[in-house]
Amino acid sequence: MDTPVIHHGAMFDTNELVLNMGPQHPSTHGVLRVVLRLDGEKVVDADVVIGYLHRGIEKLSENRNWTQIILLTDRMDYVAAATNNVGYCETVEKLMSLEVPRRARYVRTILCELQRIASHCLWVGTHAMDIGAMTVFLYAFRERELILDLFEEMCGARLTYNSMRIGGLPLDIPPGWDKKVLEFCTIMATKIDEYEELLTHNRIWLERTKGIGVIDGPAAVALGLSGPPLRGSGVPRDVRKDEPYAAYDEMEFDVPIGTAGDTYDRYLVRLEEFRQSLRVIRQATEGIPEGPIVGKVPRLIKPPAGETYHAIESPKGELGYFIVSDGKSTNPYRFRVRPPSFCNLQGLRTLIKGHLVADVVALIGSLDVVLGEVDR
Amino acid sequence: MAQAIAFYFIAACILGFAVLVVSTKDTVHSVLFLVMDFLFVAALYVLLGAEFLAAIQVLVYAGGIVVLYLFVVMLVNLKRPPEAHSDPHRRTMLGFLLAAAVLVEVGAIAVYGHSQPAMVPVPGAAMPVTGNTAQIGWLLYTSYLIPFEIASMLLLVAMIGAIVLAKREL
Amino acid sequence: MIDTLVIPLLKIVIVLNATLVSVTYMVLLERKVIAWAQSRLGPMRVGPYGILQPVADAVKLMIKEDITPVRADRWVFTIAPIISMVPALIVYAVIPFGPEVKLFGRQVTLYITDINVGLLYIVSVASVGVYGIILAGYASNSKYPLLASLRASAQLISYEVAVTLTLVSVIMMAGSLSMVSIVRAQQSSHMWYAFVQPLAFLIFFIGGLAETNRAPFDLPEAEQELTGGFHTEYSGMRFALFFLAEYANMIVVSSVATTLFLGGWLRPFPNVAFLSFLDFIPSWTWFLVKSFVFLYIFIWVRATLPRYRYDQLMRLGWKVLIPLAIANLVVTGIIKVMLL
Amino acid sequence: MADAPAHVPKAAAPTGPPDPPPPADVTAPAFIATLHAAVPGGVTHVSYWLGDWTLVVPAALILQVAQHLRDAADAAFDFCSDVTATDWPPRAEGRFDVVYCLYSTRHRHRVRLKVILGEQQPLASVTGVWPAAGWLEREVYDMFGVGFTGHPDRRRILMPEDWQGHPQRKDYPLEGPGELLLENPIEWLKLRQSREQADIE
Amino acid sequence: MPITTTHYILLSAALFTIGVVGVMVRRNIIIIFMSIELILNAVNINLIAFSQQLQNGIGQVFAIFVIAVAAAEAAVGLGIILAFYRNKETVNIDEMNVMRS
Repeated sequence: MDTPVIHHGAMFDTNELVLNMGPQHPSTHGVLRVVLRLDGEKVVDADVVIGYLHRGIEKLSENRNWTQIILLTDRMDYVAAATNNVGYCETVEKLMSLEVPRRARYVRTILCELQRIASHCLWVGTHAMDIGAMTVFLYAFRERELILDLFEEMCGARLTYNSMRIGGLPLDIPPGWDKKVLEFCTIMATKIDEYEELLTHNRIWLERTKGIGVIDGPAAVALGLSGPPLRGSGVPRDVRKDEPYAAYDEMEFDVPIGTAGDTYDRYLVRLEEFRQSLRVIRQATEGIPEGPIVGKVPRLIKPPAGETYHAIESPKGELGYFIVSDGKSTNPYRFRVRPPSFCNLQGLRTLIKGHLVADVVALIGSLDVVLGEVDR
Repeated sequence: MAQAIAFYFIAACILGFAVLVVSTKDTVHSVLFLVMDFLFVAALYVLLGAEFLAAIQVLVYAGGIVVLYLFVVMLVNLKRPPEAHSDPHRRTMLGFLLAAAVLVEVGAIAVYGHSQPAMVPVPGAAMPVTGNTAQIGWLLYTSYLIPFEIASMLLLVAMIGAIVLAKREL
Repeated sequence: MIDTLVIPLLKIVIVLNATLVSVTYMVLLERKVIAWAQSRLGPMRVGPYGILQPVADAVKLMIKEDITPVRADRWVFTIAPIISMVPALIVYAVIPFGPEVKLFGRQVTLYITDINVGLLYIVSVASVGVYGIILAGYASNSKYPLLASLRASAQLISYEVAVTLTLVSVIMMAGSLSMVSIVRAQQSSHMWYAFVQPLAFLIFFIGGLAETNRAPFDLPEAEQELTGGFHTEYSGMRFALFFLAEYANMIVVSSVATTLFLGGWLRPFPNVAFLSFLDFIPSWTWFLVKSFVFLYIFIWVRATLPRYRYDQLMRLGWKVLIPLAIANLVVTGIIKVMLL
Repeated sequence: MADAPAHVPKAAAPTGPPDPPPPADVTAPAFIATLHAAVPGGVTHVSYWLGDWTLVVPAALILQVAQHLRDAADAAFDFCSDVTATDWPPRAEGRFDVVYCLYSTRHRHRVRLKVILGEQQPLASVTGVWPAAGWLEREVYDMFGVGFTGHPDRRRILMPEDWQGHPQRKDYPLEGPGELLLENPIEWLKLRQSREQADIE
Repeated sequence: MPITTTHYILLSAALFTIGVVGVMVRRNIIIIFMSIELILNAVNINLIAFSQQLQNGIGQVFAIFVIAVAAAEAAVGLGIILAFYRNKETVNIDEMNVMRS
């Protein structure tokens, strides 16, 4: 890595200023470090440095048994822990060719969508905060709190839920929980309009987000973006629709896509996803079938030798698990996560070239990365 | 009496800060002393009954021109102080001598002028306005209208010139 | 002796203390109002409803370690916060809180002094305040503060032009630079200047937001971009000085706006006779209420709007506000000449 | 490679996934045949398990295969989901499986490519085909020490620049790179300096 | 002793001299510019002192012109310094000899 050269007086110099954003910086959402090469305040080039939160989850998992790993997956995308659990459990179920009962799949769908709303709440809050609108942050956290309460009732934890088991769920939903979920849906629907009122037609917000970090569909696909950043560029790619998992094949929802591929479109896509998620939650909660919550799972989980890749749509994008089992031991031979934040963050360098320092912050927010997931 | 104390105090400050301006090594400190100097000059103007000019002095000099200086000093952040470079052609002593000569000459003129009979205060042309600010405004827009317009042209030209000079590419 | 020395000194002491106290309570007010806007409680622990929070803050800041970075320019680093605080305080010398009143059998004016270049004095003193920010950024010897102080100086100087131009149109209306005369002129013209000069009022308000580095123009201290902005390296009491200077400047801007555009100490409709029953309310109350409305709007704006980007801010200043201010000035001049 | 080589001692470490060939009743998608035709010898083994197709590709031909799979109309794998690797230390054919998970946003199908690679064997980078592979290949290099050639920015990504070893290898101790730093810092420093010297040279 | 115009003239002369010393002795061109500002201020003090003595505003009007000229001078001069610094990385006046071959 080239060492940063300090030049004062960059504004008029032909020399460039190298600015080190992070790893301790209020708006890099954790411990991301971005080394910016600036011309005045314009970004000429950037180097994104990650790894400050690397805990070796992949290596650790190769030394834990199959059930213990669920706990580790909680710690990756910690704002949507249940989604990670679902992705992992489904991959192992695929490896073992297990059938998951319909009720469990419905509850998984509800939890995944609640997590999507929670994650998007956190995103809309921090994104708006990065651009300077701080009220949205607290509004969004107020609603996220409701979701955390629901999860607390369901799993007993508020952040790292450990809410899935291979083959189903650890516990059935508490009595009356589905009513509360529906109640939450009614509240949330009005709150989304509140966020929109503050941001969507705000002139400053439009000026700050329109035309910032434009990326077209093919370029976004080539860069490996997934989730809302990809859909914001107009690519209708959603794992829930394309390769349905849990109970998504039985749900009715739309995949919102953007047109311009700028920060504003990514914002609009996520806001629409709020509404679609609510739609899915309503359907799943109202149509939740009776039945067992765990399938026929052997006492000792030991998938046959082989490898598989299974992807789900996490709030951030395509969350894939590539797991290799050797068929002999009680832990995976190779455990690999395809973290959506990692791949989306890779696009940051392309997006921020030519923009200003203030836009860097907006763009990091618009990609919605969680460093726990990037570094694992 | 109070006026004399004020004058001597302000004069001492003006001269002291002026000496610091030209003698300090660190350019930023030098600029700071210049600001202080200008503020005391403004105080002197108040003492002389020219409040409008004092305000202008602070507004234009301290709030405008010196900020410009500070800006340039910060941009031209020097790793090597220019004083370190010694030039044999430079004659510092000559500078001091010439300056001393100037001081003697100006001082002599002043003292000589003082010994002459005091000038009779000539009342200004009868003006329909009273008050320092109004008086200056009246003068500027009547007798000195053309110089005033020329000064504004000068500022316009200087502005364009500065933009041309500072802009990297047009 | 009493009239020339004691009373002015007393007034200075009272105004300075009132200012400092109101500045600290301004911080509490901001936290409370924003908390209210964001549907939360704000400070609640220290004293009932958190009203002693400023005291706790002050104690905390005073006993906090005061850190000077090793490579900082020590002297400049120390005086920068003072430079930013002092102009914010001495501006109060010319702000009229009320007219002459009878107090303890003595005619007392409710302002420290009324100089005939009052408005010019305010503008010029305020223009010195920019040094605090520039020097803080420079002396910290750190990149974020440097960037922030370059931003700040460019921003303050740009918006000063627009603000000063709006003041000129007010001066044209009033025909005086003295703050007291401007208020009296509003009384005699039967109209607050906010109604005569709505555009100037608006530009002054926007420019005031920018001059005090308030949202949506809080770029020099944009915490999401430049960490702490120009005061990144400051801690303890020196940081507090910057912090308080910002609030003191807010109060200055709202006091000036009140005086120039909202009729200062005058009650609403000062010439309407049947409203004279309102006269039992002391004049300075009106002044404080009007200023408070302004401060409230300042806070409200902060809770609502996102932040401008640097280039957008400059574009707004130079391409929108300054041309509008000049146009307003020209129109004012023409109308003034036509009507006279 | 479906069966483990016979000479492997005991049941110690496994020597690779079974990669079963497709059963008779499953028809291979058309793009595999097209690939066979376009890049002769580009696929040495086709496997189908749990609904996933896996193609084993020789290391030398990976770029051609990748190019074909991206551009061919019936494949159109424009989205590189993942690049990763698995370490099978005792395997005779080569130690690493480098796995590419591909997806087509047009046809909405997936395929996995697998390259079997020896420890010191270089592998052509596919960043030219899928820019998305940039960081993913960096991670494989960081974690396994697979040397990608033609990568525009081959640095470590998750571990510190001066980290010793590649943590995801099976022979890498779980406790970390050893106690050299704690026990004998001077030796450690010397080692580090010599490595830096070697880098400069 | 009452303060007369002579006092102001002497003060102005001293300030003027300090400015001259700065111009002649210092090599840093920014300091030289600042010394010139000191000289201009010395002139202004003189003008205003006379204005007060003569009881008319003409001296003050001239002082305003001086300030305008000073502003113009600072703008152009600092522009030149910046342009020069960009090319030569120095603000030493002795090194500013590009015309001399």
